[in-house]
Amino acid sequence: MTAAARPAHGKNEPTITPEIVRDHGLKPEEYDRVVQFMGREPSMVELGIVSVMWSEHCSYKSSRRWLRTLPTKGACVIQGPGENAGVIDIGDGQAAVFKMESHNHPSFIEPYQGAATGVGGIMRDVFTMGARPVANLNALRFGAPDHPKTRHLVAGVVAGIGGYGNCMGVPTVGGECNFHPAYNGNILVNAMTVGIAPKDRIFYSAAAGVGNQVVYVGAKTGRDGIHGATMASAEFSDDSEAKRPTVQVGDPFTEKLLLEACLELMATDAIVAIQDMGAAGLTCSSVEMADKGGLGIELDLDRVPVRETGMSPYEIMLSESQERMLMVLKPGTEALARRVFEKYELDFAVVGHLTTTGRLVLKQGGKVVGDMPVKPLVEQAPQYDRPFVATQAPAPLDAAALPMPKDPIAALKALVASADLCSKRWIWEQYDHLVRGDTVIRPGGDAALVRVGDGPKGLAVTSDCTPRYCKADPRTGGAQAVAEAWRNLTAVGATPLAVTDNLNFGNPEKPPIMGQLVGCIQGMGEACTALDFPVVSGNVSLYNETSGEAILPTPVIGAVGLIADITKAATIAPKGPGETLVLVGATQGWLGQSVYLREILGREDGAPPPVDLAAERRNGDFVRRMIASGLVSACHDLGDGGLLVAAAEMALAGNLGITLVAAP
Amino acid sequence: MKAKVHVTLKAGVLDPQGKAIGNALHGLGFAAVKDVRQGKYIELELDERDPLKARETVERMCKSLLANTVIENYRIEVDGA
Amino acid sequence: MKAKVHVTLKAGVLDPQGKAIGNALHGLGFAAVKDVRQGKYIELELDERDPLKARETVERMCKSLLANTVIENYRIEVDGA
Amino acid sequence: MRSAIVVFPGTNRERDMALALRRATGREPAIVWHRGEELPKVDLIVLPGGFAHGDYLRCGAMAAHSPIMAEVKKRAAEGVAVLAVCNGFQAACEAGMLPGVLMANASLKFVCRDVYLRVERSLRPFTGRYNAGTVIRVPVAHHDGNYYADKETLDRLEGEGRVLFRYSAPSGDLLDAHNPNGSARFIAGIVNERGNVLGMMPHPEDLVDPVMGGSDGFGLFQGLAESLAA
Repeated sequence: MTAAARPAHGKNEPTITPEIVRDHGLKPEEYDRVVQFMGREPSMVELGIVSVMWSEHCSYKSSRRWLRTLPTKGACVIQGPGENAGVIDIGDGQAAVFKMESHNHPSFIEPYQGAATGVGGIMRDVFTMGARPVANLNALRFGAPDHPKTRHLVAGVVAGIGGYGNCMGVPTVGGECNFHPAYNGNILVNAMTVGIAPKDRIFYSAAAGVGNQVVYVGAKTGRDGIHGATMASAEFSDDSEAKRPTVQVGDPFTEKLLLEACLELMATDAIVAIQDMGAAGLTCSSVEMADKGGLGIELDLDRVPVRETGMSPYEIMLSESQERMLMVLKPGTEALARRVFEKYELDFAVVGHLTTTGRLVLKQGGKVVGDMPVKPLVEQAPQYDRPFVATQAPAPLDAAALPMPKDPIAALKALVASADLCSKRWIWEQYDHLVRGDTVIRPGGDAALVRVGDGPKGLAVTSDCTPRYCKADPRTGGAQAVAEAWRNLTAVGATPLAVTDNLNFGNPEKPPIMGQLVGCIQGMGEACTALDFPVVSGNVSLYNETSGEAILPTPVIGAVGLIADITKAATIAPKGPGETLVLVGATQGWLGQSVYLREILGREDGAPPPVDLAAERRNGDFVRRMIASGLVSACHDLGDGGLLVAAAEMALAGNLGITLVAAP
Repeated sequence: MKAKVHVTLKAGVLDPQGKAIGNALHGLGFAAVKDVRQGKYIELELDERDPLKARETVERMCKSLLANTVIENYRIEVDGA
Repeated sequence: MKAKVHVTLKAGVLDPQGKAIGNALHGLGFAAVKDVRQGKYIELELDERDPLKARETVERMCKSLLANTVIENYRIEVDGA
Repeated sequence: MRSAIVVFPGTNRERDMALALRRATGREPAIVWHRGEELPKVDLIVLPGGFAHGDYLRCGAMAAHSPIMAEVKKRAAEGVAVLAVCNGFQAACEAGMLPGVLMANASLKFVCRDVYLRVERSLRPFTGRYNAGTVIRVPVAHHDGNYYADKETLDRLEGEGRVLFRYSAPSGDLLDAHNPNGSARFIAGIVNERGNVLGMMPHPEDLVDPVMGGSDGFGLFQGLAESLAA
């Protein structure tokens, strides 16, 4: 490591002060490690690059140590965590590609654009791997319905998800939405996309071929979305802070063109590697591509299509403008690729090439403005083994000690009118859930079902989590989220295959919050292992906390299953009078942490219901066999609100009455 | 009393509509077009005679509904104030 | 050369946006609102120095794209013309 | 019957339309990009659903100026049948092929659900397979489906029997609760003077298969296949 001189830098580059280092989210000892592997003080753009690569979002530094404990292998798994999305085999030479991501903080600041760009980002993660997106889901958590901001946030988030997803022509077919005061200051907007790709044409991000051209495609780069660490860089550009809106604005029209252009080019074999520019845009994509390929990469920032003048290296490398991708092309295919992108009127610019140096070299105005080793950016990313305090699960509640409701039907009415259990038709009718003409089971059921190609196969998709269980007992809550997703796929007759997840938690630097994260991951791991339900991708969102008040621990599970014949699928609607209702599984009258306890008795105590994974599997396999045999007219998973609410939901769906007979 | 409000995107904020309109105009042969920005123009009829009070009311309307102050600026014109 | 275009709905033409905004404002307690009309405000940057030529070009843009002359009026402002 | 589906940048329902046409005709419709591609000789041209040009400025405004639209208007003037659905209907109005305008839904919200349509007239090649007065169930999926035209135009449309579909209750009654977007006189679909261009907001192509929830929309495609069989 030669101690290279600090490269020429921006116009008025300050010396790096401890405040600037702290503003970039780096601890003093971490900064020392940077100086060590650089062999000198970093320039501002180099510091910015490290800060983003070592951020929680890119490096998973607080959670990686525990994420490794999750099962990621399985018969159907083609690609587990580590790429843009997970890939599983669904037979007939096809693969399902899916992932979930969160845009929680931006959505609180600007709900429409925050949610819209969240949907746009997750779709890029899927089609960057060569998959045509076929279904979108979203898991939303808002504050109390009567909180002053809630109405505005719900309206903006739902309109943003619809505005982006509908324009892209990808049906939004499922998800969840619930409300709790713990989310008053921190809403959760988790978006999931499922795509389908030919099994032998999956595209990865590992760069290959020294000298190959690195190509930038999609929208132009602006100053939007550069993270809080921009204060230090404000002195660089001669414009004031107002010039740098931290909110990214999505352009679904450009992304629709980007989707079609990428899939059209992917039908040829021009592409060696491709990665979407998500968090930290050009930085993450170029570094990860080079690292995975074991190569270096040289970028000429003057050739990056920009939509503003005088952008500094820092701003170009850290900008999070939307709808952009980075590709490595095979030699001689540039003209073909350029023609495809010009057909769709998209920017196409060769911005650099691959080298053997294993270094990221940035040039601007002919001068080197950044020169750093790639490997340490990825391998020396900090990894914390944060101290944690396990949550003490409360004692189980004695149901007999609770007052019997005077009028169970009145209680039922209160439950189905509650914000969490009421019909969410008012939300999903704002989403186009029919585009592509493949939607077999529409929103509102246990799982959505989307036909694959011309059928008869179908993909079942769902997203599940019961945050109040996770707060009371993280381990049980984590297991329950996986079990319920597994059960919901089974309820439509599908065979569960694999899951993605979105782990939303408070500040991991607080041991009790870290204890929630550890507990939930352990519970998830046990359930995924017991149910042969591997985790193939996911996202972690931490620091969801305002003035010390953290959200409920919310490990959302996004699950995908397969059904061989969509005409044999089950829905929650009984088909006619005279049908017999059969309850599968033991009923223990468990009321701890129940919606009944909260909505009717105003209490949130007691242990959550235990999860018996062996019984879950046994009952699920039985129900699936019954559905496949054609004996079953309707099937519904019992969740929030238990038997009474589930029966009511079936009756409403079938426009029929239901008589429940208590055991003698 | 009539009030007029212009709501426009803040500088630096991406304007997808403006970009698409610009491309379409070029497609129609209007080569002279260098940049297009699209905003909202709202005309309000108010049951209010005092121009200053009217301006103050419209200011509150802009902050609470008419403009998304995170990414938009607004400009108010009231006859006589 | 900067040109500004206001595109507004002709009198009597249905204005769903304006009506909905009016209802929302009433919902927020702005009782003084009697009528709301929402139109488009488009700012164009033109590579053209002659104001008269600029206005003539923008006129053609409005007729061919920026306004649907069946239901909309347009008003052009060009510095110096 | 040979058909062609026009694809603008931002169109996203050409696949649904192709599925329905393939089911009804057994032939693969041509998919034609809006610029630089030849519109083949066909019996039916379809302007499908989507968000052409992102629906920016006005829905269909920029699509109406696409290079291919001049040829589509020429063919329509020569009598070739044109089916313009949702975004296609908006573009047809902007291009002057059909009267009136599609404004923002009265709710200002996107709406995607099944609606009921009363067939006002059995008119070949479009509604030949339906009897007047029949009520069919098809989905809508749009943000700007609020049909508007001045009184004279509406009166002429009705007088000349050019309103083919109205939003109605399952019973066929015209009730506001069953008007998904506030369209004038519950209008959901109209034809031009010559009767060879149909513009409609609902998506019959999304309910042509019982497995997908219903097939009331299939009659439109069967009617087209029969009337336009080359």
